[in-house]
Amino acid sequence: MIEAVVINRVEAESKDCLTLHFEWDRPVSPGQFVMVWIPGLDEVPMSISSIGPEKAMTVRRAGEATEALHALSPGDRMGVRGPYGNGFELNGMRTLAVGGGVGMAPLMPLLRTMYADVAIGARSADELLFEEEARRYCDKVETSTDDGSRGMRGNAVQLAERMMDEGDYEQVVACGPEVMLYHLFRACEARGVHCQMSLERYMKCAVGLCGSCMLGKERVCIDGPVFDSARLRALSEFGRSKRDAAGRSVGL
Amino acid sequence: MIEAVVINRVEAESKDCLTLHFEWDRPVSPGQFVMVWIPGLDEVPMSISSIGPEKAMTVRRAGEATEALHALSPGDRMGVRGPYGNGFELNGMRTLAVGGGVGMAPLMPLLRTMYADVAIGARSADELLFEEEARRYCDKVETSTDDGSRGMRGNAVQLAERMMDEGDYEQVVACGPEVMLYHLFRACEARGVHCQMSLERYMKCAVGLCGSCMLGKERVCIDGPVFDSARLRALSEFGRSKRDAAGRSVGL
Amino acid sequence: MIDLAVEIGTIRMSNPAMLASGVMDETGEALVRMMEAGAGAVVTKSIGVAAHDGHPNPCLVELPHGYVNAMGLPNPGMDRFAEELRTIMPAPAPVIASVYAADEEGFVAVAAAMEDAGAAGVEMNLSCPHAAGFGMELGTDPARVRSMVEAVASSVSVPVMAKLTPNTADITAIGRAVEDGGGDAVVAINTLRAMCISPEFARPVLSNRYGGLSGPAVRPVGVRAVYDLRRELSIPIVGVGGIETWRDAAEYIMAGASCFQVGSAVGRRGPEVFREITGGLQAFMESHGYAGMKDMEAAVHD
Amino acid sequence: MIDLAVEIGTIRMSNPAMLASGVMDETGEALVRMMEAGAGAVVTKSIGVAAHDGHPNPCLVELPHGYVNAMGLPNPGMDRFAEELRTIMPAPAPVIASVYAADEEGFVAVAAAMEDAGAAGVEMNLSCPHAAGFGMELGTDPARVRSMVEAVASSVSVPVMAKLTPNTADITAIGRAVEDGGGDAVVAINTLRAMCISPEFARPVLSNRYGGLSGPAVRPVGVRAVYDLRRELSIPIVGVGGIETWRDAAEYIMAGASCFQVGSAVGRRGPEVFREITGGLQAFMESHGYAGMKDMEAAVHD
Ligand SMILES: Cc1cc2nc3c(=O)[nH]c(=O)nc-3n(C[C@H](O)[C@H](O)[C@H](O)COP(=O)(O)OP(=O)(O)OC[C@H]3O[C@@H](n4cnc5c(N)ncnc54)[C@H](O)[C@@H]3O)c2cc1C
Ligand SMILES: Cc1cc2nc3c(=O)[nH]c(=O)nc-3n(C[C@H](O)[C@H](O)[C@H](O)COP(=O)(O)OP(=O)(O)OC[C@H]3O[C@@H](n4cnc5c(N)ncnc54)[C@H](O)[C@@H]3O)c2cc1C
Ligand SMILES: Cc1cc2nc3c(=O)[nH]c(=O)nc-3n(C[C@H](O)[C@H](O)[C@H](O)COP(=O)(O)O)c2cc1C
Ligand SMILES: Cc1cc2nc3c(=O)[nH]c(=O)nc-3n(C[C@H](O)[C@H](O)[C@H](O)COP(=O)(O)O)c2cc1C
Ligand code: FES
Ligand code: FES
Repeated sequence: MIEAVVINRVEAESKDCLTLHFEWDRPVSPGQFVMVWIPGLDEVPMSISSIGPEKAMTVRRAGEATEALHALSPGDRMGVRGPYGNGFELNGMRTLAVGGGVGMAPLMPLLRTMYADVAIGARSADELLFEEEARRYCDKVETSTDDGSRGMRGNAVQLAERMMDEGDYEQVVACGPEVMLYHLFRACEARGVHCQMSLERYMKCAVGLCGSCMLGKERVCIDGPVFDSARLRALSEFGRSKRDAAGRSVGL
Repeated sequence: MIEAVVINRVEAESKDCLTLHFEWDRPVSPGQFVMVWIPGLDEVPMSISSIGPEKAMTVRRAGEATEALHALSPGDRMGVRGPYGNGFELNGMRTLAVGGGVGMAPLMPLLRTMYADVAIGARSADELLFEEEARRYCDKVETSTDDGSRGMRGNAVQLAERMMDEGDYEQVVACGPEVMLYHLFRACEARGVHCQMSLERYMKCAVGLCGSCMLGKERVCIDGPVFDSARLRALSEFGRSKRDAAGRSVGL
Repeated sequence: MIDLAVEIGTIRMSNPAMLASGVMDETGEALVRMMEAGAGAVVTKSIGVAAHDGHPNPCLVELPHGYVNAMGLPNPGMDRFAEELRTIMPAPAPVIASVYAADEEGFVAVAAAMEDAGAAGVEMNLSCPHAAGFGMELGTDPARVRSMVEAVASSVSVPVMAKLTPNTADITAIGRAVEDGGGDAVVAINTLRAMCISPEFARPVLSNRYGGLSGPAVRPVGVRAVYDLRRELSIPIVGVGGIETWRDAAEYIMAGASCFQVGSAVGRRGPEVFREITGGLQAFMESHGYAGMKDMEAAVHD
Repeated sequence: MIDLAVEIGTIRMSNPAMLASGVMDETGEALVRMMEAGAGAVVTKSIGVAAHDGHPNPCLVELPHGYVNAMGLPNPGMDRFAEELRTIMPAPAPVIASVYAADEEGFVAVAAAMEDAGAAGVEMNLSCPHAAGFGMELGTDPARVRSMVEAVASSVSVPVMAKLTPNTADITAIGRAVEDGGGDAVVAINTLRAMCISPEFARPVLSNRYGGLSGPAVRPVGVRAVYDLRRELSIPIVGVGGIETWRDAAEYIMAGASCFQVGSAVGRRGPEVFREITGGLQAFMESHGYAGMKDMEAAVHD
């Protein structure tokens, strides 16, 4: 059932992202998401970026629905149902967390829970997300920007490859654009590094019913959104194609 | 939901009563009852006379439905739903348990749980119920029969009055024909003895919904079947009238 | 505190939570108990011309999300029930008599007897899904509904409501027939025609085989019916079906109900449910700035 | 082990648990996964002539006892979907194509495309309660149903089933129209027309306002529909609505279903539900001495 939650606080994070903090007393584990209802407009999936007693979601402006979320103020209400999805598995592996753009959002609850080094990528400095907060929990936080305006010039995959080659990681946890994740996955496979990656597909029901979020044989909403290496290998469409709202296969 | 339970054992108890032992894993407290479905015939309320891992009901032959229950053999199935009703309150009072006829059935789980003296009444010796078993748990067990064929000649109320006058009871727990209970209640009121009495009314739903079991303002199925002195005093119809299946008020 | 008082014609209720027909309403004392529990009005068991035992047991199946019942309209008949009603008059809250019959004559006779006995209104049961010859057969034919409602409305002076079956392709056609016949309100919904079978005993559980589904299971169907009716009718709508909490009541009010009835929840939650619902509703209205229930309806429909 | 294999015309299933239309059946890989999970056959998402996005979100409300959905028939259109089907042919279990259209021509075109692509049968969706112009409007008029079924049945060589809406006063009249039109089976029930309103946001939750209720809530309505149909029809009946356990399936089989479909439970219980149901059913049949499913039906109906 959809619950009406009240926004306590809105925090600007980057050029196109902000964080909505809201009251919601459900237990959430790192990597899970909710469906957010913007009445009269749409209902879209959003990762939970803070899982404490007060929850948060970090929203990148992408279109009408996210635009409407950006327009909300403290005291406003939004509809929320969930949490959904499997979330990340917490294990003892030496971990590199890799976030591309707003892909940092689902990683934040993880970084607050377990130890990891962090690679953050974005197009330019003003789009880098959560660098400062990550430094609060993690000793080693590196960044990359396409335009070199901060950190390494290049993309998050290149940054992660460098860090993997220098460090001694057993695992990569990652979220970001699928093309990035696909190349990161291949880089990990080449190095024998275990992966957990959070993926996205078009979602309608979010409860494993309608099949609109199929990625190969998996339902991203309930079998995912986090997939480990073994399952990533079997995902026929990973890095290649997705389904539109009508269920047609289209390029990524 | 109705469950199909299997009869393990049938035990003859008296001229017109037998006990059906059956597998049923629900927790039951003393004084609660079930609705027993005899497919194709009827569904009737029956007290649970044994509340251990194996349950039991003790059935007096009264008409078609109870006749059918008497015809069951080990291995047969019957339908059961419940348990329903409030049951007896277990307290530390010095207690006299008074059972008239098959009214002993709901008292047995109580006698196995708490200490009490016992008065058992019946028309004649071959209708006396549970005397032997009661003696196993209770030091003082007395009986009365209308024809004097065993124990005191007289009815259970007379026996109970004598025991109350000799003993020092704080409480009477009782089940039996309502006219007996009504007189017993008056005897207790005269002596300042607290009562818990299990009553009967025509039952259809057994879940407090249909109102067919009304006794004054109380639903016997869910507010009862056990009523204490304070509530017995307020029951306008107690000892006087009941409702038939059409909801008409008729004499007891 | 927000005032929840509401009127349907001359029926004045201190709050919109009515007791639904068939639940705890066969005896005068049961009705009074429900009033004391906080019902704004009570609807009686459906009463017929003559006494009727109803169907043999089993007549109820409990499900996790509701009940399937086939009580079969047990009732003591209009004369005995009129006596019963007189014992509680004047009652602390309005009593609305649910009446059923196989024909107009019967409806008129029972309605008149109930008005005489002090009923503040009449609810015509056009919709019982499990009593052959009565009920649903009448309730799915707009022409018969209209003439039946006309007959009753013109023979009593208290408001006449008609209770609709959801077992139809278009409930608004029946609602319109009630309005056209001079009915003062429609009540929606009665139970959904249903059946439960016991695998172990290989037979329908209810002695009547067929029964009616009620409780939370049917709520979205009832809300939809009320919403549809609101868009077609101008007489008040009484919402019923699966109301257990203030949220459920709020759904019905927003869908277009002027007031609502609570049936199954009296068994599932206990008679306290009336105060829980009205209290919660008041708190919701205060915190969300609704001055009255009509504003809630308007927020959805306008 | 009792053999649960069952046939509807030329459709041969190793077990009677079919995947219901609209659930995990928009892509070839989804269909295969459901076969691997143990479905005896799978029904596809309802496919139309042209691609269709369906309704905007929200299109699902979760309730404790089921769902209310208004997906709005999203589908890639018959050509794209035929491609999709070809990728999984020959499939390990029969694929039945659910088809919808606004008229006979459309139904015939989609059915033919699906047969070409390897569908072992066609299920005509005459009953979707929330897509204007399609679905329920067609499905409540016996004459139109009959001619629509005739048209499709005479244009394909695979068995044709028709899926019925429960949103009607008499489902058997529609069932008979299917039988008279030459349909090979009826499927009952589709969802119940329903609505959920958010009190806090004062609006229907679904973008389409109206939706269809499914899941355990509707099971007694579905069982009743199948029981009624069994007494009127001689073609096979496929039971659907709220089946989550072997008991639920047993109820439908005893009510008269030759086989059954599982929809909501795939979400509520997971794809494992197919094996749980068929395993439990076999155990029940063994312990209660049923040699086959027809004996279960006979135990109730004869
Ligand atoms: C599991 C998951 C977690 C997500 N977490 C976040 C997050 O933490 N922060 C964030 O900013 N974004 C997140 N997203 C992406 C977010 O859902 C989309 O950005 C949003 O739906 C865009 O909606 P729009 O109307 O603003 O843009 P549109 O103009 O409608 O679309 C922009 C893009 O968003 C996609 N999109 C639109 N609707 C949906 C839908 N129902 N399901 C999936 N994708 C959709 C479109 O396919 C398109 O690629 C997540 C997506 C998924 C699947
Ligand atoms: C809470 C409760 C606990 C009971 N416990 C026991 C018990 O442990 N042992 C026992 O032998 N009997 C018990 N009874 C009584 C038992 O229910 C009746 O004896 C039985 O229903 C008779 O059915 P019949 O068809 O055999 O007789 P009938 O000929 O139908 O009726 C005989 C009597 O039983 C009553 N009766 C019939 N149906 C019902 C009904 N649905 N609800 C209530 N009374 C009914 C009739 O009013 C009549 O007075 C209990 C009754 C109640 C209400
Ligand atoms: C046990 C029971 C008996 C009922 N008897 C009647 C009746 O006599 N007349 C009537 O109009 N409706 C009757 N109903 C229907 C209810 O009044 C109500 O319309 C229906 O149960 C839906 O509401 P609910 O979900 O709150 O129970 C009965 C319902 C139940 C559960
Ligand atoms: C999300 C969802 C989508 C559905 N889509 C369709 C559909 O496209 N065509 C159709 O005939 N039925 C559709 N249905 C109805 C189901 O096939 C089924 O008839 C109904 O849900 C009852 O079964 P259940 O309780 O097992 O879900 C859909 C149901 C759900 C829950
Ligand atoms: S969004 Fe419906 S199955 Fe994942
Ligand atoms: S038997 Fe129905 S209320 Fe007690």
